[in-house]
Amino acid sequence: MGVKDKLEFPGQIHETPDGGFMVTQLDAVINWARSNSVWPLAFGTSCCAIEMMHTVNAKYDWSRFGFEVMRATPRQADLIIVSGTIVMKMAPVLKRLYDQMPEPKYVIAMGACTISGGPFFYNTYSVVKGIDHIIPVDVFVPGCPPRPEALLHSMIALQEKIKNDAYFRKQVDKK
Amino acid sequence: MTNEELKNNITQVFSAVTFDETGEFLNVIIPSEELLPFMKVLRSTKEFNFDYLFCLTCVDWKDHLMMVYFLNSKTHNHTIVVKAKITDTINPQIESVYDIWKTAELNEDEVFDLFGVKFLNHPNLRRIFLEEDWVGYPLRKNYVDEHMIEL
Amino acid sequence: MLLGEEDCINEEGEFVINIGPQHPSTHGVLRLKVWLDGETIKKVEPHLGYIHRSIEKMSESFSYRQFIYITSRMDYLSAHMNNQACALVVEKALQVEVPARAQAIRIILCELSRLSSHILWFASAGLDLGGVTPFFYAFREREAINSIMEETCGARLTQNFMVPGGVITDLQPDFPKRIKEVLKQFKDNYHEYNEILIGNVIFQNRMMDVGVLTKEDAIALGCTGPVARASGLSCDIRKLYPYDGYEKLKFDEILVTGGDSWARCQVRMAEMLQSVNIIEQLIDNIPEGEFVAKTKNVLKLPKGEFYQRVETARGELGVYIVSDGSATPYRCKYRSPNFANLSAIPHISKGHKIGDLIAIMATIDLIIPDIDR
Amino acid sequence: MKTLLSYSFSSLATHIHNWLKNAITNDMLLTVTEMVIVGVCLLVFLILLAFFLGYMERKVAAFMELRLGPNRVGPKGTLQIIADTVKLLFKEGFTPDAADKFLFNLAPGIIITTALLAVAPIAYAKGFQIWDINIGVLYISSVSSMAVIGILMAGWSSGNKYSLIGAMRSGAQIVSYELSIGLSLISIVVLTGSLSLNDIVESQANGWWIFKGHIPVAIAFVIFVVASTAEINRAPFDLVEADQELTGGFNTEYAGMKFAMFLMAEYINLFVVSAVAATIFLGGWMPFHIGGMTGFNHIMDYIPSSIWFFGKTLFIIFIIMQFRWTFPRLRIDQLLNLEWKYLLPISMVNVLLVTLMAIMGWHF
Repeated sequence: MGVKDKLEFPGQIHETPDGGFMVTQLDAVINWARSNSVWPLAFGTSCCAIEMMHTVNAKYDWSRFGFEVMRATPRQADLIIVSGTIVMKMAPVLKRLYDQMPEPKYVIAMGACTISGGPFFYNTYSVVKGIDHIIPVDVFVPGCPPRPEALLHSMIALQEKIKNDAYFRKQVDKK
Repeated sequence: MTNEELKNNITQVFSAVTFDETGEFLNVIIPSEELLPFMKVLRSTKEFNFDYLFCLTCVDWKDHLMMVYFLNSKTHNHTIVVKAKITDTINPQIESVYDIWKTAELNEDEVFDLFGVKFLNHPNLRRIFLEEDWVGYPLRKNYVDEHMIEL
Repeated sequence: MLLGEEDCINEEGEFVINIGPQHPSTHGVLRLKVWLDGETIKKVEPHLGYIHRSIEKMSESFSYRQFIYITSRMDYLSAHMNNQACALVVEKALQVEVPARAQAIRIILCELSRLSSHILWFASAGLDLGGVTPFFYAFREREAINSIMEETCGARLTQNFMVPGGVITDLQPDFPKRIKEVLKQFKDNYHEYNEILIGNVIFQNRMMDVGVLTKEDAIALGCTGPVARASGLSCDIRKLYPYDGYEKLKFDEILVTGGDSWARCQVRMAEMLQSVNIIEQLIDNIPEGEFVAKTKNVLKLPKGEFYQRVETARGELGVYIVSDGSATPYRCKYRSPNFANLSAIPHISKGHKIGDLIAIMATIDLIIPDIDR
Repeated sequence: MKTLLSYSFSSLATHIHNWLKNAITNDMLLTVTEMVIVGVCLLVFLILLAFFLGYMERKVAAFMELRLGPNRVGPKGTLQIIADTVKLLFKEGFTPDAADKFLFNLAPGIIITTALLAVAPIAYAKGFQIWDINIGVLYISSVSSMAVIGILMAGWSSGNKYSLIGAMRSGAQIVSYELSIGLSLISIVVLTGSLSLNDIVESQANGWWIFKGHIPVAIAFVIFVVASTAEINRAPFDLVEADQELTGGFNTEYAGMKFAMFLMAEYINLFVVSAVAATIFLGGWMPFHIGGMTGFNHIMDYIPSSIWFFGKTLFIIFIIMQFRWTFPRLRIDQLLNLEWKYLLPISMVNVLLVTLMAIMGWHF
């Protein structure tokens, strides 16, 4: 027959680090746990905080996805939903809250004010024009204020982002 | 008391005042030095009895600052607006009315913060909204901020 | 938050803690510096400005049609009333006659947002005291009201529905039907509010004789709204200086004389029913006609000073506009009810425990962006 | 059938013991092996139990609050707590700069150890008891009161003012409520005449104490449930944590696995107090018997004893969870007033009544 004894692999082969399979599986487990247990910090500055409270309530009920436990202290929180305008005086406080959270930590910028200053972009002397000047943001939710569905959508998007994270692989790569 | 009666009674007590009746309320304009004695009279005299200071603010007219006090009497239910003119815009000063109306404390803090008017005998004068090291007084018309984006 | 050597306990043996800016019970970013002796509060000093968004400065550069929308973001639970105040001051200056239909729509929407604001107060009061379930019960009705707001105004929270001369658009056809549904739902569920929180003996003990504000203090501190009415001070702007046709309606001003946190609860619980009462009077006889008066495209206020006050869910909101005759305000001052009510907190919380401070803050019901503006 | 009815776990234990005895000849080694086996089984059981109680709490909360609760992770959300635990396990372990490092890290261990110790003498089913100690009641009440040391340690060493306030509150609270718990336990000890949990269960073969002991025992039961809710720092007595006042109280600075240990200790404590209440007042694993009605008693005997025990325990846990989601929190002075002015005098009088009842033989 015309079949060669040994076919050459058509692509390139990169060598995986030690225990590549094990690490990937562990990553899958950890990402599953992390994405399904995102505890937000009880933090709201203005109008968007009310819509955040609506997301907690029975009609939208974010506890279904594992966001249930709202912690008042940043040490136990995984996610900070910046709901509302951040002004110059609040900016160091927000940075400090973010620093106080243990890794891994995520940020959702909720509402127009946190994205760019929103309605408070022009002629204002005290508003920070977008919180990404202060802390890194994972998901932006536009709206003034965004609907609870939008917030839920953003949190599910965050879950997807976490699921694609590679905690252990990164650790191995570092070595 | 109606505005007319108020006007008459005030002129009897205090002569160095001018009146302005164009708006909804009776406006009384007095020099800033005489504010405190005038306010004390308004508060303590029985027929005035202005016990309710419901709005305290300041207006920057570029050449002078105008303190505005909205007073109401809960017993007689009449309203008056007292305006005190501060001519010194570089280092504006005026007596605090905290001793008369306790609500003035935070309101005067606010005016100090945003207009830079210093209140004498104020119990705790501080920048209430902005950081301690903020330069300038934002609601003054000559305030410049290079970070501010004009529409 | 750290225990440094010097700021832990000062020379007088006082323990100084900061409540806020991020704290679950300050409802935002209020910061209270509290001097403690054990658990007992010796002194409270509010530190503000963590959400100072320079709304007054912004208003100076917006036209009289534009500056209304920012005020929705001030007291976002009374967005309709804030917009109404701004619309009214412009109408007063231009001497515009508002059509009767617009007035009726305004009142219905304002009372609806007052109702939903008080419902939110109920929810957060329960939450602050550690009872979580009332929060969820109250949000049923809030959610229903928000749906109506969305159907009518296009937004759930920051509606921007009032414009100088009337309202921005006409009502949707089944508005009365929807309102009646919500009111029925609220009235059916109202007794649950009493059962789950207000009637609870722990709640009553937490509230009674806590944070007593006397009538004299309420006047001196400039308190307004339910806070002042709980001290027996008659200050309902809807009764004292009626606007937008409130004079034609029959409703009671709720006055309670206790002055403590419990009295403030009672006032709010009763005001919910009054709002329902007002809406029921109007809902079947909204006059036909125009929903907005004809005004010029570019509004220019005559030179002068204008002051308009309305009763928001938290008290008297005053809008003070100084006009120099141009198309933008020369100076715009918002006399916010929360700013005045805030000054009551240091005064009435002295000598109480930390838990009481939380209860007092819950019943004063502050909206921090309205304080800072 | 007869064997099934009278089945006791002690025979199973004897089987295992004999089997091990054949394999291991050294007595010392045998004891150690048995202890290790029991310890591992108990730990696995308690971890599973904590998972279950965590899930139950979420679902009870959702049930009370007109919500669905977790339902995306696993079937009906059953894996939610496992996800939470794994997440906390892999979260950054964290010790603040201002903390006393040694005590800060020791505190969660102490709290969870006291919680685990208290599990030992509980009788789960007929003949199924890890340690049939003759002073079981005394042991449980003394061990569980040691939890306050861990809380004080955690609060003080965190270097956070909120934590310190929380810790001081817990000192006042737990020491006070200890008394009522002790007194309400004593009332049953008086009736039974034994401190052993096994004897107490056996004494309820003809009826549970809550039915046999008339009103005084019912009062003691109510006081026990209230005081033990305070003892384990659950709402409405959760002043030690007080999320809305102290942003988490003594555990404000704890993150990751150390915080998870606090959570686990909370659920184990919840289980312990409920199990003790079920054992002492509701007959433990003893089926529901009515004196004289043999047929009825016979039917009740068909239900396995472990189901009786866990059914009663879960019922009390459900009640305590309902407290948490319904009631607002008390203030610290009201909390202490409730104990020193109401619960303590009532339980003292109650003990006198029970003693009188025991002497005169008024109970069934």
